[in-house]
Amino acid sequence: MDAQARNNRRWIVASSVTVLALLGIGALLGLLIVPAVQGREAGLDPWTAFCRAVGVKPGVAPVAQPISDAVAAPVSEVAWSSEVLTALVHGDRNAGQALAKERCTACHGERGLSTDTQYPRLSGQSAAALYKQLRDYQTGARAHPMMTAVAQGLDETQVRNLAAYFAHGNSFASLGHPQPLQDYEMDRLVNRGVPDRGIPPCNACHGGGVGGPIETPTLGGQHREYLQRQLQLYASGERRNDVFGRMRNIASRLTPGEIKELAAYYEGWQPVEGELAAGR
Amino acid sequence: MNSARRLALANFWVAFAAFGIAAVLGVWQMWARSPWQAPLHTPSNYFLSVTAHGVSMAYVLSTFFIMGFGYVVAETALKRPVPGIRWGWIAFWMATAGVLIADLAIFSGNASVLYTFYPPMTASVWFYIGLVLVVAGSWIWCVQMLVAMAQWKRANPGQPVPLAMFATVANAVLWLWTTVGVAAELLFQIIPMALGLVETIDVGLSRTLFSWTLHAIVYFWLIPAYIAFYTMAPQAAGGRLFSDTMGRLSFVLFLIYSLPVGLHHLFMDPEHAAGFKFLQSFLTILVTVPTLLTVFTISASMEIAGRMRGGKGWFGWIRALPWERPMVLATGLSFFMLWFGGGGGLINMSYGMNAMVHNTSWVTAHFHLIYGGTVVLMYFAIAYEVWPALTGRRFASNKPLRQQLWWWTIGMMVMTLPWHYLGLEGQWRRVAQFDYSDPHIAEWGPWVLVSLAGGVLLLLSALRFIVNLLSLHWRAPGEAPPPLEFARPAHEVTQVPAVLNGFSLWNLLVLILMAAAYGFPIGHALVERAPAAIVHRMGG
Amino acid sequence: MVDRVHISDEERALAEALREAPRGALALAGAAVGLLLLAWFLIFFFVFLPRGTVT
Amino acid sequence: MAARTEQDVVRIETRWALAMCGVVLVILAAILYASLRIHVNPPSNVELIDPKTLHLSDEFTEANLGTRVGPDGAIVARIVATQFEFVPRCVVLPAGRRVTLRFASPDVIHGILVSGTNVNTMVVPGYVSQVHTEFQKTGDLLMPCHEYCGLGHSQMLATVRVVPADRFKPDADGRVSCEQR
Repeated sequence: MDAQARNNRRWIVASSVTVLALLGIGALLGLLIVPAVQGREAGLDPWTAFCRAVGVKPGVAPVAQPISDAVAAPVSEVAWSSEVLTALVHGDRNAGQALAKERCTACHGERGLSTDTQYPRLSGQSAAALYKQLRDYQTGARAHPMMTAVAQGLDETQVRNLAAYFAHGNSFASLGHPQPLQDYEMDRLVNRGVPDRGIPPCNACHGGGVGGPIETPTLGGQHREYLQRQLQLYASGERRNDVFGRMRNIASRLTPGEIKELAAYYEGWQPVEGELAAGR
Repeated sequence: MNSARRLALANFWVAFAAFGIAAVLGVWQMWARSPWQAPLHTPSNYFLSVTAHGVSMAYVLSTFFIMGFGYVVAETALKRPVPGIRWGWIAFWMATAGVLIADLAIFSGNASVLYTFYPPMTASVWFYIGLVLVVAGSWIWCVQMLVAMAQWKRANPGQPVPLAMFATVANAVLWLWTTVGVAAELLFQIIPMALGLVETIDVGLSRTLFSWTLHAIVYFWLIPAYIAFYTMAPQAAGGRLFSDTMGRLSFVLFLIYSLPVGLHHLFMDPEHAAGFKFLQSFLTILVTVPTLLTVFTISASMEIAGRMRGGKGWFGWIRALPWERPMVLATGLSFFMLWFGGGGGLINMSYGMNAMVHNTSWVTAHFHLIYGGTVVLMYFAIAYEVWPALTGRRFASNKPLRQQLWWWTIGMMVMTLPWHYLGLEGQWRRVAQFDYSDPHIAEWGPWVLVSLAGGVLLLLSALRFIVNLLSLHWRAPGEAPPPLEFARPAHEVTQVPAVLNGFSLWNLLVLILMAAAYGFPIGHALVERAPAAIVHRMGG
Repeated sequence: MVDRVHISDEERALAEALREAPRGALALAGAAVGLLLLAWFLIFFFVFLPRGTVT
Repeated sequence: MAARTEQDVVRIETRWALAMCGVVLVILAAILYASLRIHVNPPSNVELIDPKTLHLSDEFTEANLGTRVGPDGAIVARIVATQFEFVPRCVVLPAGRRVTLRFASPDVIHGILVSGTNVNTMVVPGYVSQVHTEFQKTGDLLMPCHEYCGLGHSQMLATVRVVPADRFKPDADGRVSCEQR
């Protein structure tokens, strides 16, 4: 063991001991001492305080965990899951087409291209949006003299097939290429957002491929009257099946003039040739 | 300096090309955030730009510069050709292809998920494939560096590895350790999600795996600057390195204490409990020690140089230093910014104190100062130092180089000081458009304009830098430049302890530290599966 | 870039320098770290704590 | 203080290293003081909740959001952070009393800070984020979402209205909302 080998060993031992000792002190402080001392105030025994400090139990050491006795009172009961979302992508369009001929085209027109403005156009609409509205009609989260009965007459697979079928129409334009807006105020509403009124840009959710909420409907090419009426229903709170009131909060901040202009803007959205506005 | 010359130049130019583009985007973003109307100012353009700025500065400028500089160090310090040059070119072309693929995804608007790409927001799969290619390329570089040192040690048994190479290999080891986190996240969670194979993702686990990488990656960027402090600044100042041993110890401390500390990026996250946050805050403060050692060791080295040039008294050596040399000037300016950047870091890591500044402009100011300032300024100085050796020509004069370094430092300080103040005022991050009609936010307007002025100066400096380097390629080859030399220690080092000449012990200690620091947090997330979130796809 | 002083001059200048080094650096680095510590405590007491305790 | 030999160098460097360890210890002591004496922690409540069925849950059902004085007397503000607004947009909390803010997200990652205070937390889908604090200053405080959550991130802003304790009057059901003021 010449001098250098002894020196090497000394370095190895010294560094290992220091690193492990520091690690031990850090763990001791963080996992035992701090939680135990903090836990005393909330009347917690050290074991519970340790469990909270490690993350096995909810809560932080020094404070008792608040309790809630609220009871769920949801409006829309649609909960997304990978099972539903994959089913919508692989829905049976032919079965959907047959079913649509039988129950939907009377009002919504051939392939969902309704001409009567009180019935929304369905062709090219997002599959998730169609699925959610049909399920909301089924559960009563959304009510309509005719649609409630029609929806309740469908089972889960029929709803998925219809959504998949209409989603693959191509009359709606993909909003991936927003049209330039001359009116600065409208451009703020649609593309830039109006922070002083707390209104996010419409295209933050309704634009194409923007990672917004799953059930966001495509608006391009929809009847302006239908869009206008839905915005008014949201503003008055009569329509309440938007999760956590997103659309109710926004619609109630729009002036009637803006509602009309927005509805006209999105209806005027001409389909982009050759681009299949497939549902996402 | 021949076999690796063209490979190093190729890596440097990809780095500085990305840097130039990102600098322009950075200034547009400052303009867009200010009360003045910027052109093309929409949220989608803004977040596209922030993603491109982040990816270019954090992944392209850094990784390619480090690879290029590694080749220069390996060739010059070890005085033997870099092993596997063919592999070096494969790595380069693979990484460059990755950059192009990722940029295409970003600039087509399909990848506005920022450079941290936190799920469940999901970009087009090409964005992630591009990043994977860059990381894979850098892994090849790491192997080359390890092989180079191993070959040298076999050829020179018992000799201390030159400090510059020891530090470069420490950086490669650190990079191999830290990319495990983001590679696992990309491979097992993000890419399957982006391919559409799954519709949900465990967000907590993904953020934990990314935090594994998120801190040590900033030390991966930082170590080349410290290599310049230790081995190039004393040489440029005409002095000697005060302590070679302390240099090795600092790089070892960076290696072991920059890895088990990633949770300080998740202090405000609900997926981890206070215990492990405190442990990693405790370990984070230990990573300040090597920097505090370096500040003294390099000041002492500069003092030796200053006194050798006749500096007298306590601080006479400061005036006596050759400030006209870019490397010396850069070291001084870099240390000045390190005080502010490091100080900001000390606040961020102090456990509960992070709540005061998390996701505010204070954090933006911190990483612009410490990476954009301290580190990137040394990237400039290193480039100025090695460009003559790479191109065979001398700079006509140091004046434009010094000017560029001053503009960068002043621009960075002017941009980041208001940010610190605004961060404490509550200005939050990544905002495409502030509501300047809100009285609380209106007060920020003038300060954002001051930051914009700093940004414009930074852009001028960035463009000046690229022109400075290009000018060397155009100049007629005059007198051959002197060969690149690294600083010698004040007292010749004949042998060093084995642990300061290799990494086997440190790899073992890192393994133990990572198991202790991340074992439970990741294990707990894997065992007690948190409910998954639905994927939100951006882009086509 | 390094000016070539005659080797023995450099060795002599180095030995001369080492006689006084690194007291200047100790003072400079010491002051910088001291100021850093002071700045940290100023922010801790006068900015962080007054903003309220969070747990 | 001269550094004539390598031993001198190592001695000086060691002394400097010890001084730096002292600096580190002093900062650590301050952090420990804050943790042990006044119980400062980053928000670290590890509590799971399914984001996909958040709107169907008991605690975060639409009707239960906002400030409520619980059966145990605890003042809790429950806020959902969703793309691109907080529900409710404005919560009322009393000054000078311990309050708890609980957040959850049904979609992507959000984050909140309350300007001028140390209230700050990420809101990650899959978890309930919880912050216990005591507001000193009264007034309307800014609560923006500080984590990128999509193209509407810049408009995602809420208000925390801190009122003097005596003007914090919960209704029969223990709820207080900004509209009532």
